[in-house]
Amino acid sequence: MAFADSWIVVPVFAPLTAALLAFLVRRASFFISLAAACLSLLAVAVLVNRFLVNGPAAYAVGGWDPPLGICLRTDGPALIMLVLTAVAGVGISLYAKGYFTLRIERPSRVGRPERQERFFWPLWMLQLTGLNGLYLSGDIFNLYVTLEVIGVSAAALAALSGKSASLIAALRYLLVSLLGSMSYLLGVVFVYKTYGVLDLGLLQAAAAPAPGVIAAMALMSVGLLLKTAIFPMHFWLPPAHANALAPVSAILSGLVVKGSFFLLFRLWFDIFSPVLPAAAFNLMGSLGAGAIIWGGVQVLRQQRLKLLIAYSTVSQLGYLVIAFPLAFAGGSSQAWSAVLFMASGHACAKIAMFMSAGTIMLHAGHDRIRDLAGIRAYLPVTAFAYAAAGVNLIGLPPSGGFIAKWMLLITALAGHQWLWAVVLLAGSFLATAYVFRVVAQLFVIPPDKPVITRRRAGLLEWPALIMALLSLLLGLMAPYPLRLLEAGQIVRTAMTMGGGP
Amino acid sequence: MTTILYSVTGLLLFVFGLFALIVCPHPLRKILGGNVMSAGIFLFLVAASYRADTGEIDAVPQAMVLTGIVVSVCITAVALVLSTRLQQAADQGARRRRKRRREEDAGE
Amino acid sequence: MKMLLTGFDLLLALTLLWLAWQLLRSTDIFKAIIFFICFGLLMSLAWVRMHAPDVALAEAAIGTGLTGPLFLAALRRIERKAGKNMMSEPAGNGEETGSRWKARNREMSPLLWTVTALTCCLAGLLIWTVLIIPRPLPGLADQVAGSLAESGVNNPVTAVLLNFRGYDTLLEVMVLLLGAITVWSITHAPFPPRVPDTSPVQKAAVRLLLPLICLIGGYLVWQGAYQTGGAFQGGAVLSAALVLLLISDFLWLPGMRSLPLRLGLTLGPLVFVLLAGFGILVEKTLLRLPVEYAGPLLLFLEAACGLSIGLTLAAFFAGGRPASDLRETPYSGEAKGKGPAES
Amino acid sequence: MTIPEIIGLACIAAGIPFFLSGTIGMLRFPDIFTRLHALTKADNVGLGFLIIGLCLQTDDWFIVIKLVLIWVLVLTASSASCHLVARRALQKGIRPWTRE
Amino acid sequence: MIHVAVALFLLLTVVLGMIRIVYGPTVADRMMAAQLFGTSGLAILLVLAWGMDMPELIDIALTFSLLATLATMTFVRRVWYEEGKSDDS
Repeated sequence: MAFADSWIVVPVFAPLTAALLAFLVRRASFFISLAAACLSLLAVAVLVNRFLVNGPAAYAVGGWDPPLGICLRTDGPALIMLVLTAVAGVGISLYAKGYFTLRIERPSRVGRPERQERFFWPLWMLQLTGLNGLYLSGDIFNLYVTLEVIGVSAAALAALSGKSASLIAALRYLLVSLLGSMSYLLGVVFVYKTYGVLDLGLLQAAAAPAPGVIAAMALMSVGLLLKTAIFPMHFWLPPAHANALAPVSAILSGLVVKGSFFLLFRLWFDIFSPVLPAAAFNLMGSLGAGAIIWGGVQVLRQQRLKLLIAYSTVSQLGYLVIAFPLAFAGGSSQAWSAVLFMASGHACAKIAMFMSAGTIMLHAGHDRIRDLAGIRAYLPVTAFAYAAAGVNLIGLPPSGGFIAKWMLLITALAGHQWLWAVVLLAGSFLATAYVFRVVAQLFVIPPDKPVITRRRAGLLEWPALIMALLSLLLGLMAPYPLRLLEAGQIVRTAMTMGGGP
Repeated sequence: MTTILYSVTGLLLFVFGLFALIVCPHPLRKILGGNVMSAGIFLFLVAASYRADTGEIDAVPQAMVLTGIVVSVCITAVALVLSTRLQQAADQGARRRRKRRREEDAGE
Repeated sequence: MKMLLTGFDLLLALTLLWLAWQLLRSTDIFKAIIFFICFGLLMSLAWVRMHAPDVALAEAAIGTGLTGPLFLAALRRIERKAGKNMMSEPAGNGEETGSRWKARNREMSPLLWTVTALTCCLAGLLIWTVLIIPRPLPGLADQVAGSLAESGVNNPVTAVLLNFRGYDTLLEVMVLLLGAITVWSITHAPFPPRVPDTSPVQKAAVRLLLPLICLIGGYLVWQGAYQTGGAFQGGAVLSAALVLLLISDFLWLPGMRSLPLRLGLTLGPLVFVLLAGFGILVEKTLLRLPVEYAGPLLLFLEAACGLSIGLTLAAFFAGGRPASDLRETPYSGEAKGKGPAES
Repeated sequence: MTIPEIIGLACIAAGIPFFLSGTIGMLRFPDIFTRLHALTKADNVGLGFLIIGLCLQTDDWFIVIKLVLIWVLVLTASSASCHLVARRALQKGIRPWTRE
Repeated sequence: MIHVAVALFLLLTVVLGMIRIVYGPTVADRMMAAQLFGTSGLAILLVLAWGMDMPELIDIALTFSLLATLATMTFVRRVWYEEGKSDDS
């Protein structure tokens, strides 16, 4: 294998080494982490154009071929998520630097912001390692280990803020993630017992309906649904995301939830799609519908901004899952690629929203929505970023969310599934309600209270704006990522009876 | 015979651990349930690939179980330290509230 | 002979299940922890019965040897802070020691009934699935045996762990380091006040056992290449030595500087990453070791990983970062200065 | 079955009652101190007989050294811990059982 | 053949000893029961080493001997102690 082939390894190893060095050399931890984030962005760029040139690639780690060794694979969906993680990684690292410098100047407890920053960087780098490892890995047990890396580092990041509310949320998050990985592991054991092979490619070839596979898929899906906080099992997400530090909430809502969802997506559409009955897809659809409706209603009842955004994550995740029956019944690969498009759009928007919420909280000192009147006066860029991210959540035309919802609606109407179409539209109405409720506070209501003086926070506002504009840009240049998804079809043709768009 | 026995025991241990993790209120007992659950899964994994008649040993499940044991001890340790810190934070809160109430009584 | 072995298995399986059930039902948390320690002991016997000596050693060293003391230390920290010293024994033979979270008498509320019913039918479903799965496929035993020669070690489990699936083990060592970083990020090591004079018997026993434990740990790490043993089991035994030092107050953790500890913690993963990079440079594939040097390289890797695993597990037992590291003091109004520079 | 193996089996058979006595003692005795006494019986004598029996049944000297090392280790470690527990029990105010 | 019978008998004594954990009045009784099971487990391992002719079990028995004492010493020094009182007061 040529030396140039080793680019596939860089997205996992750059953050890994950065985590080690950041834990050792604490003073330079920001620069090491930023360098690693940029390096993995570069590596992902190289991987994307190599993928467009000569299609999916596989890389046997340690030189041992799949049945024995582990191999890393790049295909369409994996690359979309890798690009998303790399871009979000650079954005969140910049925002975190600004966030911590501001907190260190005005600490609530002397020494606490230093502790938080010193331990944020190694944990954040390990989180990136786990995410990139999950997207690249082609071995079902290795996916379990990456899930654990993501779960433990997410719980550690959630517990970083030290308040007792966030400690309780972090402990519950850790136990839920333990429960999820254990049931996923039991699914892996059933797969190994029925097929005797761990590699995803070989499993895909050997996928035949057997009782063991149904049990394995049920256990794995329940575990991953628990970790992705889909409707009935979302109780742990709002407190964990709302009580964490601002950059940590952005990481949790934007990237961590997408990691376990991507694994669910790969299992359902890539590996075991011929094995699963139609009823299973409809069950997933109903879970998604429940998440959209129930989450949307809950969002309207929240009084705190960060809790509002956390509950909106619960409702938006419903969109990702409601696409399962559409993609299966509709037959066209449109709904299927819309899922990942929606995931990346939602990630950028949610990261921008949590960043702006963090900036508002730093300046206003609280995040009660009722008292946030007139933030526009002294934080214009942040308010605009929040509004732009809201546009993507609602799904108004220029944004990526619009493209994804449009493709889902078309598939639903083509497949005559009126129920899912109605739920999709209802979700958009609920999203409009809760976005404009906050935007009204930020923009429209004239500030009647004294304006807070301190404004200079350069590194805090621009990353939020960039991520919000990215989610809008995603809609404008939709064909490129969609071409990436279409080019990467390994098995989709087998699954989709109808032709592509 | 031993394969069936240990597989069934492993699954029952998984279910016991699951029940404990969901039902018991004390954080320590939840973590104990988590450990019993992972022990059950590993027992089932090795039992699934143990063939008493041919007697040869499949090394891959053993490597998986080793990785699983190390990962589960790491999660247990983190959960224990978290629940200790949680208890400490709760006590500090209680002590502060008691002090404030005492000041209010002294104030009246 | 067969009859006796199946009898042994049956008794072992039933005791395991009884212990797990007692673990749930016992009202007192301390009793549950002791049941958990016995559960770990019997699990090691179960692994032995299934011809998996490596796993038995790991379960004994990590599952019982370290998790038991972890739980005991955590219980004391939680109960002591709960303002009720549950361990205090009245004169005479003492009576049942309840704990702060006295498990309320299990009145079977309807919710509890549904949860029990659901878990029972889950168990039935799983067991039914297991019973109808046909003969298990051969698995990967022959591939492992086939390429054992080039792996540089002749213990199949270590070969799979370090060479064939080395990427898994690298991520797993990172999970351990992640656990250590998390424990350090949450609190300082909660240490009981130093006891004026520890009992001479304790000191003599620890002084006698310590070299022996380190010897056994090193022996297990070295032996990993040939028989049962390896970085994890050896590391766990080394951590037992460190825990003994921590207990008998030879090592006074609050006084330790954090940099050497951090170096020790990251030694194993660092060597692993360097080896992976070395694999790319020399063999143009990640983690691929040249066949003739595979043996010694793996041994060096195991030694480094064993050392850092020992330190990590001892850091888990200590339960936090050294006291001198990143102190946090309540904000005193006008103190605008930067936080005290940590060591 | 050579002579040393027979003697070995006899030694193992001789060690078993001590383990039984350890357990029965732990169940029957009235207080912690007498139970400690019964418990260490199982360690040193029961295990000692067992190890002598097993040593006789093997011809590899390395295994014999390991077995003796195990026995010495168990002796020192369990006696030290029993002393510590007894000392702590006294300190905690648990009075030994007296026949009144 | 004899070895497996001895192992079974020792396992019976371990199971018998569990009653002490259930009813053990003081905390120390339970801990000492765990200590006894450490030694009996070690004995079972040694006998099984000959019964199933797996010489690796002797290394496991070696680790067992350390771990039972580790748990007991942690119990004495970190669980069952009172603040400030020295060991030999």
